[in-house]
Amino acid sequence: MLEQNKDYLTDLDAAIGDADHGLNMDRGFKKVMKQLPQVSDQDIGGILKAVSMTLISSVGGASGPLYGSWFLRASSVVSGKQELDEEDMLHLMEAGLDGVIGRGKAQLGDKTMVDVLNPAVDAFGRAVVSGKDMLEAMEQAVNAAEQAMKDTKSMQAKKGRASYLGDRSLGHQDPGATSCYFMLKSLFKTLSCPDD
Amino acid sequence: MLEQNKDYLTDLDAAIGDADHGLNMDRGFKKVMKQLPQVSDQDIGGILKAVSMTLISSVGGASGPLYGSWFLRASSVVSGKQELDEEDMLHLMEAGLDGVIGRGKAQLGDKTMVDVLNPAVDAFGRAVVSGKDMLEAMEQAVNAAEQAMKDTKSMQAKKGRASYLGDRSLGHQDPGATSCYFMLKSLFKTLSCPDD
Amino acid sequence: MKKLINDPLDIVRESLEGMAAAHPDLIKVNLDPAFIYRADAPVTGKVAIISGGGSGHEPLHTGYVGKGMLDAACPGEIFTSPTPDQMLGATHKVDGGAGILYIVKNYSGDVMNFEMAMELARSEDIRILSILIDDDVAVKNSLYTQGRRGVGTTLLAEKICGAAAEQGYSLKDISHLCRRVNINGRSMGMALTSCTTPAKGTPTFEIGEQEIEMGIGIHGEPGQKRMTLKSVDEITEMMALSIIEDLSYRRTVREWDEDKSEWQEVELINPPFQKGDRLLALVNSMGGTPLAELYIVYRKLAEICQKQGLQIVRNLIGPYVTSLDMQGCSITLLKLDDEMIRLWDAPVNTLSLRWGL
Amino acid sequence: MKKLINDPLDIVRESLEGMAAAHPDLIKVNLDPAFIYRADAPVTGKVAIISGGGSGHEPLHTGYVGKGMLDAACPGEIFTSPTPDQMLGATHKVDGGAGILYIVKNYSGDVMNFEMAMELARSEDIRILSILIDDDVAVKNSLYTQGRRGVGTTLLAEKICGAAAEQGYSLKDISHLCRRVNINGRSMGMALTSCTTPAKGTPTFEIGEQEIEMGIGIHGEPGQKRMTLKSVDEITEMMALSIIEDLSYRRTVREWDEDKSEWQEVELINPPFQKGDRLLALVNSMGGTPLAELYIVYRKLAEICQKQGLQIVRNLIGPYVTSLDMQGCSITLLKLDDEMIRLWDAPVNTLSLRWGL
Ligand SMILES: Nc1ncnc2c1ncn2[C@@H]1O[C@H](COP(=O)(O)OP(=O)(O)O)[C@@H](O)[C@H]1O
Ligand SMILES: Nc1ncnc2c1ncn2[C@@H]1O[C@H](COP(=O)(O)OP(=O)(O)O)[C@@H](O)[C@H]1O
Ligand SMILES: [Mg+2]
Ligand SMILES: [Mg+2]
Ligand SMILES: [Mg+2]
Ligand SMILES: [Mg+2]
Repeated sequence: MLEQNKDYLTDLDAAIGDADHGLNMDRGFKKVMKQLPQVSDQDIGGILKAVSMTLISSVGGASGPLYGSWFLRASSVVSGKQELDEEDMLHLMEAGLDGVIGRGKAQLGDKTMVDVLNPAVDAFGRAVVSGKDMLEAMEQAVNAAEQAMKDTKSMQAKKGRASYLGDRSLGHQDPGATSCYFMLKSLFKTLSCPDD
Repeated sequence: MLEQNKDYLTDLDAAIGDADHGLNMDRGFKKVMKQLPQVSDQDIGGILKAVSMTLISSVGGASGPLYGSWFLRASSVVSGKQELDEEDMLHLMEAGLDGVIGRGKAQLGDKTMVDVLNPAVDAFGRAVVSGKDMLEAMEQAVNAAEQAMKDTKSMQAKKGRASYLGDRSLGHQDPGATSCYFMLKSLFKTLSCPDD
Repeated sequence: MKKLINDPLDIVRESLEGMAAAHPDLIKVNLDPAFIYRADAPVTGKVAIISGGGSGHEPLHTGYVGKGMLDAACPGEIFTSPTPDQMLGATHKVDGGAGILYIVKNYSGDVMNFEMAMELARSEDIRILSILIDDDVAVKNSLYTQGRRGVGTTLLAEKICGAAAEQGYSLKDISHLCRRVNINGRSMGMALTSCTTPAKGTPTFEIGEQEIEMGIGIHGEPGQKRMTLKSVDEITEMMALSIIEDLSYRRTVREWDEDKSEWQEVELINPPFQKGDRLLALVNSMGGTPLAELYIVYRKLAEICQKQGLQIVRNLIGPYVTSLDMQGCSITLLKLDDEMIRLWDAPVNTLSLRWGL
Repeated sequence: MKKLINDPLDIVRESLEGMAAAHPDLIKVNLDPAFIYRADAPVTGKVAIISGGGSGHEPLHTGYVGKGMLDAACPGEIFTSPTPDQMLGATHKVDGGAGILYIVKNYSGDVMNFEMAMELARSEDIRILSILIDDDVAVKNSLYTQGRRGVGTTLLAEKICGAAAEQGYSLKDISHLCRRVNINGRSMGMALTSCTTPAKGTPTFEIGEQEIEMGIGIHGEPGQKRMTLKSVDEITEMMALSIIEDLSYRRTVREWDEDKSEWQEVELINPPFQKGDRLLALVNSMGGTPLAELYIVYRKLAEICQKQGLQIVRNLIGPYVTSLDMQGCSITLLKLDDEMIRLWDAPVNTLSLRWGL
C-alpha cells in the first residue's frame, strides 16, 4: 500500500516539506517486507520489535525515529503474544502513540502523525468499550484516522519541517498523518488476517 | 544601426557561437559614437585610427581585433585626407580587408567576415573601374555585401567558434558577416554624407 | 529531470564510493551503515567531532572530514536525516577516548535520529555531548515552529570546533565553544529556482520567471515569502538586514547534563550584533549559482556592513552548504572573538576546505 | 532569466569589486582596463604568468591568481575575449624582469587579442612568450576548424607553470613545460542544459528534457552531437574513451621564436596514453552540477582507467572551469611525469585552489 502511494506521499511532502516522505516510507517498509519472513516464527512482540529496528535504521528523516518509536513501544506491551484480543490491540496502539509523542513532543493539532494516531486510538477504545469486536473496532479506528488525516488540511503545522511555512501550511494535508492512516489500515489488515 | 540589430546579431551568434556578438559590437560602436565628437576635427585617417583603437580596447572576442585591424589598416591609407574620392575609398576597403585577413587568417568560404568584406571590395572596385560615381559604387558594394552575407548560410564554418559545429553550422548566417554588412552600410552612409 | 546519475536510489552510495576512490589519503568510507571518517581515525586523546544530515547539501558534511575539522560525517539519503546506526558506527570508529561532540542541525529528523544514537552510545558508556545549530533567521519564532533551522553556521562551527579539538580542548570546552558559535551566527537564504530531488524528478516547488523565494531553508522546501525578482543589491540588502536587525532570539533547547546524566532544558539567547563587532561573512551558493554572482552579493554585503559599523574580518565565498541544483544564495554572519579567529585560521585539510596544510 | 545581478552590463566589474573587497591580502584588482593581480606583484626575478579569457568560467582565471599560480588574470566580458590593453596593463604590473608567459586558450578571439598585446609589449622590449592550450578532443581535426579549444588543461598548466615560476625556472623552461602539459592533457565535456548569458537572457541553445549535448565547449556553444539522455556511467565511459582513444592529434601552432624574433609555425603532436601512464584526472562541473554527481562520474572514471592500465595518481573534482549556470561536466586527463607531479604538489594559495599554504 505504501509503495502504491509513494508518489502521493512525496507530493504531499513537496507541498509543505522536502519531498522525501514517500521515498522514506517506501524504503523502510520494503526492508520490513523483506525481513518479515525471517522473523515470522517469533511472537507478535518480537515481530513488531524487529520492524521497529528496521524502520529506525532505514527510514531516516523525522518519520524514521517516529515510526520506529511507535513499533518499539507497541512491541513492548505485546511481547510473548501470538494473538491479540481487543484489549491487547488497544494497549498496543496506546503505547505506540506514547512512543511517538515521547520522541517527537508533538501535541494534538500540530499537524503531525499524532493527529491521526490519537483519534484512531480513541475511536478504537470507544468501540471496544461499547462491545464492538476486533474487526468492527478496527474499521472505526481506520475511519477515524481517515477523517483525522483529512482534518490536518485545516491545521497550521507547529512541528517538523512544515512549521517553517507558517500559515502557508494551511490547506495541505500532512504527509506523515497520511502515511499513518495507510500504515494503520494495512497493519490492521495484517494483524487481523495474519495469513494474507 | 548596430544597436537596433544587437539582439539579431546575438541570436545569430547563439545559433553557431556563444551569443555575444551583438553585445560586443554594440559595446564597441557605442564607445565609438561617444568618442567621435572629440576627434571630429581630425582628418579621415585620424578618425579611422581613433575608431580602431576604441574598437580594439572595447569589443574583445574575435570581432574586436578583426574590426580593429580593418579600421587600423584602412586609416593608414587615407591619412591626411579630409575627403575621399572613389580611388581612396577602394584603397581604404582593400587595406581594411587585408588587415582582417592578416589578423584572422581566414580564407574565402570559411564563413567569416571575410566572405562579406571581400565581395564588397570587388563590387566597389568593378563599379569604380566601370566609371560609376561614389554613391553608385557604394550602393553596389552594399548590395554585394548583402548577397554575400546571405550566402554565408550555405557555408560550413572553418574559422572561429562556429567551426566546431562541423556541418551543423550549415544553414545559419554568420554573425560576423552580418555585422560587416551593417558596418559597411552605415560607414558608407557616414563617409558619403559626413554631416548627417 | 536530467542529472548525472544512474539509479536515483544509488546516488548516495555511488557518490561515497567515488569519494573513497578519489581521496584514500584523507578519508575512509564505510558503506553500510554509511559514514565517512578521517583516514587516521581514531586520534587517541582527541575529542572527536561528528556531524551529519541529509545528503544533497554537499560539500556539507562529507567534504569537511579531515584534520582540523570533522572526524566523521554521516550522510542520510537525499534531504533525509541519517539513521542512528550510522552515527553509532561512526562514533565507534572515531572515538579517541576523550569524548565525542555531535554537531546537529535543528531539524526534527536530525534531532531525533541523533538523540537515538546518543541514547545507544551512552548505554555503552561512550561520553557524548551534542550541540544544536539553529541559525536561520527566516524562522521567526520557536514557539509555533520546530525552532530555527541549522544552515550556514553549521560549517563554521565544524571548522572552529574541529580546530579546537585538534589543539587539545576538552569535550566540555568544545561544546561551550560550539554553543557560542551557534548563538553568534545568523543566516538567511533565498532561492531563484527550486531544486529537483532525484527521486521525485520534478522541482519541489513551482516558481515563476519573475519570482524569488525569500527565507528558504536548504531542503528545497518553500521559504518564508514569495516576491517578485529584484536586483542583487536589493536582495542582498534584504538578507543582510534581516540578519543584522535580528535582535535577541530566545529559545529552549535540550542539552545533555553530564553531571545529572539527563537532558536539561536550557534557554539560549542570541546576543545582537553591535557596532564595532568583527564578523565572519559566509556568502554561500545554493548550488547552481555561479561564483561571479556570489562576489556581487559580497560586494554589496561588505558595503552594508561597513555602513552599519560592522567589520568583516574573515570571509568565505562559494558553494559550501547547498541544496542540490538550486539557484540562490545565503548569507551567514558570525560574530567573532579572538579565540574564534585563531581557531578559524588554524590549518585544515578536508576535501572542500583547506588551508595551512 | 533570473540571476543574482544588477545590470547585466555591470556583472564583470561588480564581481571584480567584490573580489577586491573580499581578498585584499591575496589579490589586487585594476578596474580599467580590467585585470586581477597578485597582491605582492611584481615578484622581482620571477617569471610572471598571465592568463585570461572571457568571463563566465569562474573560478578560471581570476580564482587562480596568487602565490604558486598566476601573477595576473585578464577577464573579458562574459564569454568574450579580453582586449589587448588589459593584457598590456597586467603585463606592466607583474613584470618582475625575468620575462612573461601568456597562457592562452585556443579561441580565435583569445589568440588574436593576446597576439596584439604581445606585439604591443614587445615594442616596449618586454620579453614575452605564449603557449596555446588546445586540449578539447571533441574537436576532431584542426584542418577544417580553428583547432581544438582550450578547456580543462588550462588550469592544470597554470598550476604547474605557476609552481615552476615560483621555484625560479627560466622563461624558456616554463614555456617548454607549459607546452608539455598541453600536449599531454586531453579533455571532453558534455552538457545536460544550456547556460544563459545574462545579456541575452535566454538559454543559448534549446535542449529537450531527454537530451544531452556531447562534446560541448565552455561557452554554451552547441556541442559535437546531440543524443538521448544516458546514465552517468554510460556518459562517463563515452567521455573517458574519447579521451583515452584519442591518438596523435597533430596541428601547427604559431609560437614566438626569440632568437629569430618572429612567429614560427611549429608542429605539435600529442603523445597517446599508454598502459602504466600516471594521470591527473580533473572531473569538472560546468557550473550547475552538484558535487555529489561529480563523484559518481569519478567513481566510473577510476574504474575505466584501472581497466585500461592507467593510474590516476592525482585528482581534482569540482567546479573549476565553468560555463555560467550550465549543468554538465567535463573530464580532463593529464599524463604526468615526476617533474609535473612535484610541481602539482607544490604549495599554492589562490582564491579557488589552495594547499600547503
Ligand atoms: N516532532 C514531530 N512529531 C510528530 N510527527 C512529526 C514530527 N516532526 C515531523 N513529523 C511528521 O513527519 C512527517 C515528515 O516525515 P518525513 O518527510 O519522512 O521527514 P522529514 O520532515 O525529515 O523530511 C511530517 O509530515 C509529520 O507528520
Ligand atoms: N579568424 C577569423 N577571421 C575572420 N573572421 C573571424 C575569425 N574568427 C571569427 N571571425 C568572425 O567573428 C565572428 C564572431 O564574433 P564574436 O561573436 O564577436 O566573437 P567570438 O566568436 O569570440 O564570440 C564570426 O561570426 C566570424 O565572422
Ligand atoms: Mg520530508
Ligand atoms: Mg560570439
Ligand atoms: Mg527529509
Ligand atoms: Mg565570445
